[in-house]
Amino acid sequence: MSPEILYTAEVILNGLMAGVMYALVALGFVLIFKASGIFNYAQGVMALFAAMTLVGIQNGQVPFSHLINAVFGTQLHHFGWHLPAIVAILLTVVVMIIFAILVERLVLKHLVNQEPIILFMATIGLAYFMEGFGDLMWGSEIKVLDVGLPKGASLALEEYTVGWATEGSQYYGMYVDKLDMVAALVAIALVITLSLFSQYTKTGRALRAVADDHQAALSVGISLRKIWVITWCIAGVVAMVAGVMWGSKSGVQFSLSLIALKALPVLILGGFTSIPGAIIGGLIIGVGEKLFEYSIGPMIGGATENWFAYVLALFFLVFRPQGLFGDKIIERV
Amino acid sequence: MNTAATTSEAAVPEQAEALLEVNNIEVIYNHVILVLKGVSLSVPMGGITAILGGNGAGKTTTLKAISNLLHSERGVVTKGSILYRGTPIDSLSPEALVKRGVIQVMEGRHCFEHLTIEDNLLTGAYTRRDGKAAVKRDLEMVYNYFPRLRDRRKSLAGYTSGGEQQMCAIGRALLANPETILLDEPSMGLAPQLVEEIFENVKRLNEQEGVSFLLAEQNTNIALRYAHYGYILESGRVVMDGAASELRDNADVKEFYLGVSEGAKRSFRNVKHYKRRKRWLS
Amino acid sequence: MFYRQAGDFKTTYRDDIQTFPLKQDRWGYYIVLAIAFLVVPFFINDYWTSAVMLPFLIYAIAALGLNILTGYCGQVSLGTGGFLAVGAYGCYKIMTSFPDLNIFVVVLLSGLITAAVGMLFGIPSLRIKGFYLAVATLAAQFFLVWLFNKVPWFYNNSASGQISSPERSMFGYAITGPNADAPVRYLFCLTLLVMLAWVARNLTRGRLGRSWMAIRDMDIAAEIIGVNPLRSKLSAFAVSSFFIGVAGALFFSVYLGAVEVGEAFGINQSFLVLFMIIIGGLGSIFGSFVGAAFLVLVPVLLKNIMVNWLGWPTDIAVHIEFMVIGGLIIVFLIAEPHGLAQLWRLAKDKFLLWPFPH
Amino acid sequence: VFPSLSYRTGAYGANGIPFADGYADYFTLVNERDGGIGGVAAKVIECETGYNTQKGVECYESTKGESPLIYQPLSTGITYQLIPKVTADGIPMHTMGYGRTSAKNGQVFSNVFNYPANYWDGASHAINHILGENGGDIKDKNVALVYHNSAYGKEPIRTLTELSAKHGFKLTEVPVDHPGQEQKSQWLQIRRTRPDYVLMWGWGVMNQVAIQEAVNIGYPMENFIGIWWSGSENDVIPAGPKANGYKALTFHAVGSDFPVFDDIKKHVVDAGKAAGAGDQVGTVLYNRGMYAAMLAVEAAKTAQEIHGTKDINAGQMRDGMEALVMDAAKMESLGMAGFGPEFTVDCKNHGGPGLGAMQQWDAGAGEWKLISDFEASDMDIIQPLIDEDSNAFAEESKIEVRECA
Amino acid sequence: MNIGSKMASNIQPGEELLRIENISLSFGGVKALTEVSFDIKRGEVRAIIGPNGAGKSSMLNVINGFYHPQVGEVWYCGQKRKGLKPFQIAHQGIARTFQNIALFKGMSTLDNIMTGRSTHMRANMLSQAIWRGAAEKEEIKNRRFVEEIIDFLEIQSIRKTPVGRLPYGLQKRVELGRALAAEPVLLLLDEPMAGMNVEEKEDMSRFILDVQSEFGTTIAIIEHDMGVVMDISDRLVVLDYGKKIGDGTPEEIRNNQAVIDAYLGVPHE
Ligand SMILES: Nc1ncnc2c1ncn2[C@@H]1O[C@H](COP(=O)(O)OP(=O)(O)OP(=O)(O)O)[C@@H](O)[C@H]1O
Ligand SMILES: Nc1ncnc2c1ncn2[C@@H]1O[C@H](COP(=O)(O)OP(=O)(O)OP(=O)(O)O)[C@@H](O)[C@H]1O
Ligand SMILES: [Mg+2]
Ligand SMILES: [Mg+2]
Repeated sequence: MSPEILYTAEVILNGLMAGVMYALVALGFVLIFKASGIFNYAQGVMALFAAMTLVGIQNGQVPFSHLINAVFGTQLHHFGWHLPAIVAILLTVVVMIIFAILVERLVLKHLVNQEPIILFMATIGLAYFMEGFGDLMWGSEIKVLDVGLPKGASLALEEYTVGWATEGSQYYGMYVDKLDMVAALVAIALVITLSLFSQYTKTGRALRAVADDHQAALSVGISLRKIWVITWCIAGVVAMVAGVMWGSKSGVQFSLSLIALKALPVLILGGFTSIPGAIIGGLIIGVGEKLFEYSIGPMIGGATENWFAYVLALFFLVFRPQGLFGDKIIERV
Repeated sequence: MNTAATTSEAAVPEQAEALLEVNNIEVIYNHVILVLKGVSLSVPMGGITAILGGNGAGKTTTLKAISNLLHSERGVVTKGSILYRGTPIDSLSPEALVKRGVIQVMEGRHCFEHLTIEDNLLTGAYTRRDGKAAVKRDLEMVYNYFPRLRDRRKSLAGYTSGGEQQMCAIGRALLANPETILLDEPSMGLAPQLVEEIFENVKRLNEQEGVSFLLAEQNTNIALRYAHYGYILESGRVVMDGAASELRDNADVKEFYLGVSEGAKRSFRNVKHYKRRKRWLS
Repeated sequence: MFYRQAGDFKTTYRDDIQTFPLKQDRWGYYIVLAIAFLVVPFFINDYWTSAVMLPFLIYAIAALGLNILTGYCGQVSLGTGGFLAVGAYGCYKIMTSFPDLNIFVVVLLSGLITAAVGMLFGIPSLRIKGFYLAVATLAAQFFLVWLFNKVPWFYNNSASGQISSPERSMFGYAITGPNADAPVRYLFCLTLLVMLAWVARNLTRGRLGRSWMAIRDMDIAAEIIGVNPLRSKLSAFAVSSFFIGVAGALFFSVYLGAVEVGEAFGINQSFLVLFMIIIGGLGSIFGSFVGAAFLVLVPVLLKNIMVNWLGWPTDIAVHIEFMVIGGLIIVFLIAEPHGLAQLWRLAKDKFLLWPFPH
Repeated sequence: VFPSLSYRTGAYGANGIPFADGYADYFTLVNERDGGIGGVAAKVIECETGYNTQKGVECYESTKGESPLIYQPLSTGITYQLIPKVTADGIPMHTMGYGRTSAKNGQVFSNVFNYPANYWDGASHAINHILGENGGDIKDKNVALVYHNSAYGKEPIRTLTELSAKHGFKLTEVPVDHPGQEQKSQWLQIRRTRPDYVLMWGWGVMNQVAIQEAVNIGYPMENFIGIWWSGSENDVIPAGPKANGYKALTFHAVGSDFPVFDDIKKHVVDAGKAAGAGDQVGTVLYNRGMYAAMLAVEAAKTAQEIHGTKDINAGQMRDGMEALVMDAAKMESLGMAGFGPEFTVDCKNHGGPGLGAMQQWDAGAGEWKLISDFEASDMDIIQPLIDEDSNAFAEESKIEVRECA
Repeated sequence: MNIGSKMASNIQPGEELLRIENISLSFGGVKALTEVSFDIKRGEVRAIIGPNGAGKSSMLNVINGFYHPQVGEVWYCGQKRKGLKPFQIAHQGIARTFQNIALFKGMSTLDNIMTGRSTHMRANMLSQAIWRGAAEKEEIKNRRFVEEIIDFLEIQSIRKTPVGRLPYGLQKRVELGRALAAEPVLLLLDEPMAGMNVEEKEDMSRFILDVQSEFGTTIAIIEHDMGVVMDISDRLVVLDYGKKIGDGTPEEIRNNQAVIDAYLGVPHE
C-alpha cells in the first residue's frame, strides 16, 4: 500500500479517537438536556472540578489551604497521604453526588417550569461559582493526574502495520495513543449502559417526560427533584470520566473547562437528546476536522479545527435541524 | 356577597364524609395578582363535585392549589388550608399527593410531546408499585375507553390532534389508579359523542371503583347532569353552591350557564347584541 | 404616594404609544440624560472612563444589539464576539484606508459592514432553532476570529498581527488615540448609545419589533398570520449586528486602542454579552442597560472592596469574585427569572399598590 | 510604587503565579534586607488581570494614580494597549521577553523597554543552537515551528523565514489554535514528516499537550526546543519522565543555587512574608519574576544616581532604565553572579544585546539545567526587521523619531 | 387596499371563493385526509365538523398553506394556488385562529392584535427606526382600526395585559381579534368556543355573525358544539377518518345517516 493511503487511514483512525474524547464530554450535556431540557453550561467546569477533586484527594491536599493560610497565617498544604487511584475515584464520585444534591436543593428546585434560557443562565451562574470555588478549594496550579492509565503510542499496532507500506518507503507504522483507546472503550461502555437505562427503564421514561413538560410531569407524580438529582449525579460521574481522560493528557488545569467548546459541535451534530448521537457525532466531527486539517488545512494556513467542527455541524443541521439523532422538533399548530 | 359566602359554608353536605376540604383559600400570583379571594369547598368521599364558572373565575387555580402545582407558576396560597382525609396537604409535593391517590388532569392537555402516546400513558403509572401486569390491564382499559388512542399508539403525542391529546391526558391520569381525580375541562375540544362517553366513564369509575371526582367544567349542561354537587365560582369567590339538581333548576343558572331561557333553548343565531350578564358581585 | 398612574389619561394614540407613558418616568429620563451629558463629563477622570464608563456604554450598545436578536426575536446567538471583531476590523480598515473620514461616519460604516456579515450568518436561522442555533452561531465566532487572525490584509500586514487605532478627531477634539481626553471619549460613546437606544426603542415598538416578537413567541403562528419569517429574522440579525458592529468599532478605537482578535473578541465576549441581557432582562431595552451595568460594575466593585479595602490577596479575591457573581446570578434568577428589569417593574407595581398589599 | 499586573487566575494562572510571587518577593527582600531602594521602601501593588486585556486596562488606570515607576504588563495584548498610553503618560514600561519586539528601537519607542531579549532573538538563538549541534551546516535540515495561532505565536515566523533563507534549512509552520487541548493532527503531521528539529512558541495548556504528544510519538526530545514561555516546570512535569531532554530557551539562570535565594529564604519565606504560597522559589517562572524585579530595582538605583534624588518619579525611572548597565560585578554584588546576561541599555537600543541561553529538562532530577552560556543572536537579520517595523509604527501613529545623542 | 381584497373584489357574495379539489394528505403512515373536495362561497359561514382526529385542523392547515397535500389542488379566488408560503397566503386575505391557542405570549393584547395587522403595514425600516413620517402615521392609523376591533370584542380592559396571563376564554377572544385585524376575506376558526360556557359561546357566536354581516367576511369554522354549529352555519362539511362523509345545510346534515353514525350519535334536538 502506498504510504499516502496509510497516512490518510492513520488520520481517520486518530480522528475517530479524538472524536471519542469529545463524545465523552458531550455525553454529560446530553444526559442533562435529555432529562430536564437544561443546556448545562457548567458541564466543562464540572469536568475540571471533578478532576481537581480527584487529584486533590489522591494527593491528600488540604482543601481551601490558600484561604486558610491567608486568613490564619498557617502553613497547611497536605495531609500527607497518597491514596490508591480507585479509592480516590470513589471518593470523587461521592463528592459529585453531594454536588448534585446541592445543585438541586439550592438552584433547580426554585426554577421549576421556567423557560430553557433561564435554566441555561442558571447553569452559567453555577459555572461561575464553581470556577471560583474549585480554584479556591484546590488552588489553580497545574496538577498531574495519574490514575494508572496507559499513555503513549501503541507499539503493537505500530509493529503490526509497519510492513503494510510498499517496500522502500519510509513508514513507521500506524500510530494510536493508548490513552485514546482506553477512552474509546470507556465511552462505548458508558453509551451502551446509559442508552439502555434511558430507553428501557421507568426512570428513563420519566427523564424524557420531565424534559418535555415540568408541570405535566409533576402532575403525574414524577418527582422532579429526584430525577434531577439522579441525572446530575450521572452527569457528574460522566464529567469525572471526561476530566480524568483529558486531565491525563494535559495535566489538570483551568483550560480543562474549555473542552466543553469541543463538545458543543458534537452535541448539535448528534442531537441534543440522543446518547448514541453523542458518540456518532463525536466520530464524525473527529474524523472530519482531522481530515480537513490534514488535506485542506495546509492550503489555507491551518489551525482550522476550532471552526471547522462548527461549520461541519452547521452543514448537517441545515438538512436535519434536530441533529442526526435528536428528537424531532415538533412543529404544529 | 356575604349571603353567598354563608350559603356556601352552610351547604357542605353532611351525609358523606368529606374526602377533600378546601377552607377559605386565597391565592396570589407573582406576589401581586390576587386571584382566589377565599374559596371553600368540599368533596365528599365517592362523590362527583363540579366547579363551574366563567372564564377567569379561578377554577383552574383552585385545582392547581389543591394539587400543589401553583408553586411552579409563581403562585402561592396565602391563606386558608386544604385537607385531604383530614390531614393538611398544603406542604406536600405533587408527587406525594399522587402517591396518596390524588391526580390532576391539567387544562390544555399538557402531553409529553416527544413521547409516544403509549409512553405518555405509561408515565401515568410512574408511582405505581403493583406490578407490570396490573399496569398492562389498566392500559388495555384505557385503550378500550379511547379506541382512537390504540390506533395512534406509536405516534409522538406532539403530532396527534387536539382531541387525541385530550384523551391521552385523561388516560394518563387513569393509569395512576387514583382515588381522587381532579379533572380540568375534560370536555374541551372533544366531539360530543366522546364527551358523553367520558362522562359515562366518569360515572362508571365513580360507581364501580369508588373514585371521587372534582371537575372544573365549562360545559355546565353535562357537568350538572353527572355531578352530585356543584359550586359556582365567579371572580375568585364561590357565589353559589348546591346539589346538582338544585342548581339545574335555579333560574339564574339556567339563564347564564345552561342557555335556557323561559323554558326553551335559545338559538345562538338570535342572541341579542351585547347582552350582558347580571353579576352576582361587582 | 408620589408615584402613581391614576389620573394620567391619554387622549390620543400618539400619547399612548410614546416611550414613557408616565410623567414621572419621563421626567426621570430627562434628568438622567441631563446628568449624563452635562454633569458627568466634568467629574470624570481617566480611571472612571476607562475602567467603568466606556466599558459600560459600549457593552450597553452590544447588549442592546443582542437583545434585539435574542430578547426580541428569540434567536439565541453566541457569535457576538465574532461580530464585535467585524466591527473593530472594519473600523480599522476604514480608518486606515480613508484617513480623512469623520470618525462618527467610520463607526456607523463599521456597523453597516457588520450588519451585512450578520445577515449572512443569520441565514441558517431559517432552519435551525433554539439551542441548536445558539451553538451553530459559534461557527461565526470561531470562523471570524480565525479569519482576522489568518489573513494579513485585515491587519494591514503588521508584523504583530495587532491592530492599533490611529488618532482621529471630531470638532477638533481627539476621539481615538492616546491623546483623546476622557470626557471626550465618554461623550462620544454616550451620544452613540443614546442615539442607538432611541432607534432600538423605535424599532421595537413598531411593526418590525412586533414581527420579531411574534417570531420569538411562536414562529409558526406568526408566519401563518402573515409575518415573513425570512425578512423578520434577517432584519433582526442585521439590526442586531449593526449595533454590535458599532460596539466593536468603539471597543477597538475608543476604548482599548489596540486589539488582537483572539484575545479581545474571544468567545468570552459572546457569553458575557449574553449574560448581560439575560440578567438584565430579555426583550427589554432598559434591561440591556441594567445587565451591562451589572456585569461591568459588580466585578470592579467587588475587586475594590476585596483588594483595596480589605487587602485580600488578589487571587483569592478573584476566586471569591467569581463565586459571588455566580451566586448573584442564581439568586436573581430565582427571585425573578425575567431579569433585573422585571424586578424593577414589579417593585414599581408594588409601589403603585402601596399601601395596599394587593 | 511598583504595580504588578499579575494573573493568578484564568487559563494561564498556573504560569502567572510563580512569576508574580518572584516579582513580589524580590521587592520584599529589598525592603527587608536593604531597607528599600536607596533607603526608599518599594511598594508593590498587585492587580489581577487574568491575562485579559480589558482588565489590564482597568488595572493600569486604577494604579496610574499611585505614581507608579514602571509597568510590566506580562501580556502581549496588554502591552500593545499600553504602549500609546504609557508614552502619553510618561511612564516607562518593561516587557521582558514578550511584547512588541520592535520596541527595541528606543528612538521610536521612548518609554518601552524589552531588554534583555525578545522573540526574534529567541528564534535566532534556537537556530544558532541547531547550527552549533550540526557544525554550522544545516542546509538539508527540516525545522518545524509549532506555534500558538495568535500574534504571539506568529512573532518568530518572519525571523525564521529570513534565517532559513540564510542558512538553507527548510521551515514548516504548524499552527495550533487556542487553547490547544487537541493537537493530534499537528503531531501526526510531525510524526509523518519527521523534521529534524521542532521549535515551539506555545503558552498555557498548549505546552503541556505538545510535550505530551511529542513523547507519545517518540520524538527525540533533545531536538525539541521551546521558547522561554514554553520552558517551565509546569510544562514538562505532566508528561512524566519521558519528557527528559526537552530544551527551552531562557535569558536567565535556573535553579536556586545563588546566594540571593538564601537571602530570600531568610528574609522573606521564613519570615512569613512570601507572596502567594511561598512554594515556588527556584522555579523557572519564579526566577523570571525575580529577575524582572531585580532589573527594575537596578534601574531605579541608576535613576537615583543620575538625578541625585531618592524619590524618583516615572520620568526619572525611564532615564534610569535607559542608562541601565548590568555587568558581572553588579550581579555578583547582588548575589546573582551569572544569573543573567551582561548587557547595557541606551537611548537607541532599548533591548540590550539580545543574549540568551539554552536550558534542558532533567526529568530524573526533576529540574532544568542550563546547557549553554548566554549567547548573542544574529543581529544582521534582526536589526533590519526591527527598523522596518518600528518605522512603520512611527509612520502609522505619526511619532517623531527621537534623535539619540 | 391589500392583495387579498383586490383578489376577491370580483367575487360576488354567493359565488365560490375557495375550492378544495381532491385533496389527500398523509404523514408517514397516517392518512390525515383522503380525497376531500368541497367549496366555500363568499360571505357564508361554512362549518367543518367530524370526530376527533378526523382531519379538520389539517384541512385548515392545508387551506392556509402550512401543510402541503400530496395530491389535490386548492383554488382561491378562481386561481389555482401553487408553491405559496403561509405568510404569502395570509397576505392574500386568509386569516385564522388556532385550536391550541397560538398567541404571542410575551406580548400585550394590543401588540398581538397589531401584529395581525402587519399585512396592512409597509413603512420602511429607516422610517421605523426614527419613528417619524410614514411609520408614525401608519402606526396611528392602524392603531385606530385595532381599537375598533378591541371595542367590538369588548376587551378594552385587557389592552395592555400580557396575554399569557389571561384566562383561556379571553385568550380565544384575543386570538379572534388578531385574525380580524387582518380584515380577512376568508377567516378560518379552529374550535373558537372550546373551553367556554354557554354564555360565552353566545357572545362568541354573536361576534362571528357580526363579523360576517358587518365586514362581509367569509368564515370557515370547526366546532364540536352542535348546538352552535347548527345554529350559525350556512353549510357544513363532515369529515371522518380523513374522508368527507357529508356536505350540506344544517338540515340535511342533521338527517344524514352516515353523519349520525360517525359523529352525532343521537340526533340532536
Ligand atoms: N400564572 C399566572 N400569573 C398571573 N395571573 C394568572 C396566572 N394564571 C392565571 N392567572 C389569572 O388568574 C385568574 C384565574 O385564572 P384561572 O385559569 O384559574 O381561571 P379559570 O376559571 O380556569 O378560567 P378558564 O375557564 O378560562 O380556564 C385569571 O384572571 C388569570 O388571568
Ligand atoms: N404533522 C403531523 N404529523 C403526523 N400526524 C399528524 C400531523 N398532523 C396531524 N396528524 C394526524 O392526522 C390526524 C388528523 O389530525 P387533525 O389535527 O386534523 O384532527 P382534527 O380533526 O382537528 O381533530 P380534533 O377534533 O381532535 O382536533 C390525526 O390523527 C393526527 O394525529
Ligand atoms: Mg381553567
Ligand atoms: Mg383539530
